[in-house]
Amino acid sequence: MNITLFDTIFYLLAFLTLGSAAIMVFSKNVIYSAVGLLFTFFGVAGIYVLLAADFVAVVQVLVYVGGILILLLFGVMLSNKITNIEITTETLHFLPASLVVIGIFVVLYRVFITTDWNPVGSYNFDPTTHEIGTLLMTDYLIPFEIASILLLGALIGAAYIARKD
Amino acid sequence: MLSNFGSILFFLIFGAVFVCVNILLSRLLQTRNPYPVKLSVYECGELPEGNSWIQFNIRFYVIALIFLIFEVEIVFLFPWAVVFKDLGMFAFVEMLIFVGILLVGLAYVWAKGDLEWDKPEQVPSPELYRTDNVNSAVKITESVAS
Amino acid sequence: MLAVGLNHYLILSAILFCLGLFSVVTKKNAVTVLMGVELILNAANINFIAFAKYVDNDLDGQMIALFVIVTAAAAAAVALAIVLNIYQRLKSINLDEADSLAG
Amino acid sequence: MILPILNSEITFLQFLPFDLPEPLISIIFLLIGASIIAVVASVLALVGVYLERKISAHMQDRLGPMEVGPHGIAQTFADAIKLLIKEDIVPQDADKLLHFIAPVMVFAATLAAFAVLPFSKTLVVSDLNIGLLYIIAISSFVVIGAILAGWASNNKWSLLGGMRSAAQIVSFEIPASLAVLSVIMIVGSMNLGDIVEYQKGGFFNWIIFKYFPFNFIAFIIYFIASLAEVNRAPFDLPEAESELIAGFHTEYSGMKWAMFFLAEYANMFLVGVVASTLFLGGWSSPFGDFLNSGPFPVFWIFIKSFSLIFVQIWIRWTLPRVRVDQLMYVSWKVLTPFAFVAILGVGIWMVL
Repeated sequence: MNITLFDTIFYLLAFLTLGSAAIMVFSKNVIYSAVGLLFTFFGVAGIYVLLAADFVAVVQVLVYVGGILILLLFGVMLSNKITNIEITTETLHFLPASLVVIGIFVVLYRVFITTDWNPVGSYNFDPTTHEIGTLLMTDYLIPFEIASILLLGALIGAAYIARKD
Repeated sequence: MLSNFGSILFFLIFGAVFVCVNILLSRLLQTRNPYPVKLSVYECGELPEGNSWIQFNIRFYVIALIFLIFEVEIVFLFPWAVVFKDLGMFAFVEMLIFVGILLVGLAYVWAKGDLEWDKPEQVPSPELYRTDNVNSAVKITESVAS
Repeated sequence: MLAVGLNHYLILSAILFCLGLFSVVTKKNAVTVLMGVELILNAANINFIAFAKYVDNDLDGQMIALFVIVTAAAAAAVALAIVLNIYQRLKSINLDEADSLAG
Repeated sequence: MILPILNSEITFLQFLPFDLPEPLISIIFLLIGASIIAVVASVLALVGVYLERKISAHMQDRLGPMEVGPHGIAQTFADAIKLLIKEDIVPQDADKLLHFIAPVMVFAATLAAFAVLPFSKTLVVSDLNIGLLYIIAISSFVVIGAILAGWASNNKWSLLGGMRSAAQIVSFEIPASLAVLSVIMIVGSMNLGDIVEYQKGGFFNWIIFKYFPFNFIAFIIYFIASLAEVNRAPFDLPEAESELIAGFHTEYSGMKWAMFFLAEYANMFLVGVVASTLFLGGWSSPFGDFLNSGPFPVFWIFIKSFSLIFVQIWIRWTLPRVRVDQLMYVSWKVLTPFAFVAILGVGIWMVL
């Protein structure tokens, strides 16, 4: 039973991720949910680093925290005419939902534990950016260009919907 | 690579602890004398009116939206810029297509006026308020109202 | 059990997925539902990257994760635009009340 | 890679009568490094405040602080002590928890950004291979902190200031990130150390002079955008005192306010260091190998970044504040297209 620093940091990050995700899910206040989500995103970025995905981790912080979360916060502020500091949200179907979710978790857990994934023994922590750039320009060229069309569509569509009143 | 990120994590924790310690220290040193007027929110010395949860201009959202799309685009530009020296012409053309498609989006929001911030309505010039010029004054009022 | 391996990441992502799913199913507020969707996408990304490292040991999983992030951003932008539009029409973003398209 | 300059001193710890486990040693060294950086950042912020007051005073033909210490040098320290013993007022209706978290988040993010800055060849805490992208990413915490601070205060001005602050910072993040792209294209790395290595050997090697005038344009764009990102005049709309009182920190006082203030000035220094690292050769000497060893790299990076800070202060006390619509105009319709032009220019020049 030898717990290394790596393991400790993993458990810390996992605790941060799941704890703040729980705050996000069970908080009644939407702003608290957003703050919980912020720390979840950050914790997930840390997990990516432990999985040797440095570039993806920074992109996670950049896009999720710096982009999507700001958009969500703006959405919260814009879509509430509140008479109180609490921006609340209600939950419904609490019991059936928990049953279904716990059921799904049990199934997933069984699958993950019983399957032999045949993991490779050695792996490295080399910087990935250069290789990702090369892959983006070669193997992933078509998804890359399609992503630009997707973004264009999202930009035009969202701007159009948001503008219309 | 891991230890580099480890130092950063350490810095984040250290920064948070540093602020907490400072605030705690100041808690211990300060004299506290709170009373209701002091604890009310500041509104230029007037009594606070209404609640602060005003409706925001939708512009804020549109700006954040355009920002998000361009941010994602830039995320792809970074690894491209790193390998650009090695791949040369080929990568450059691919990037031109990518950026070109997104510039269409910028041109679209630009043309549709989404990049304009709401300016305060133009204050009508004084002569429009003259009584012999009622028609244009009405016109201005209508345009302001619409 | 304590030394971190592939299973730890998979279970972490399973819990995250379940929390996100719970949020999507139970929340009334459209913005919180969207937050739940983001959690689910993050859980999927953890799996992609964990498999990429432990099973394939290449970068394909990370590339997929990148594209998932892009798609999530596009989805969030459009979904929030719809939410705001609904809010401007109905003065509410409770999903139960936005059923005027229902027959 | 943990603070290599300190690594050589690990031997000192080995003389201890007991053996310390390896992680503990790294943590001890990190603690020392982080404390040094935190103290340096704080002192730099205080120096920045002093410079701001003195320079603005002299520009306006007055003396500025003169009472505490010779030429008022100790004024900012006196202010710091004053802030420490000031009452911390939290409005009754505020969200106490988020009111506390917001300054913590802003300061911690700013400090964490300092971790990747190279002050000399070895004097860098975290020699991150994607350092530049990391700095851009971590500063998004500052935006969230501003929104949360504004929201938690339960004050109209704070909330509006926070929203404006966020809208402004994100708008200028686009041209700023595009401007640094041309540097990455030339160097082929996002490691700040590599970027400095590339520019070694005199000021004609600086990236700002490469592919003239495209990188010069990029530098100007980065500088203007960084002014806006740290909420400096003429882009200090979020705290336009005539409209919004003090912006998102209207309801902050005492130490919490001081943390925002410190983070703001530390940020000012941060963008100064980043700009000089990217475009002005960083810690390398402008005269080739001359004066480029020993303590001189640190000297050069400080000289360069303080020159940029001087320009920032100069601009603040010279130009009037812009309007919101002008701000958006500058960001989206001037800087962003020009940043694309700069990338295009550098790209074409490089492939031809």
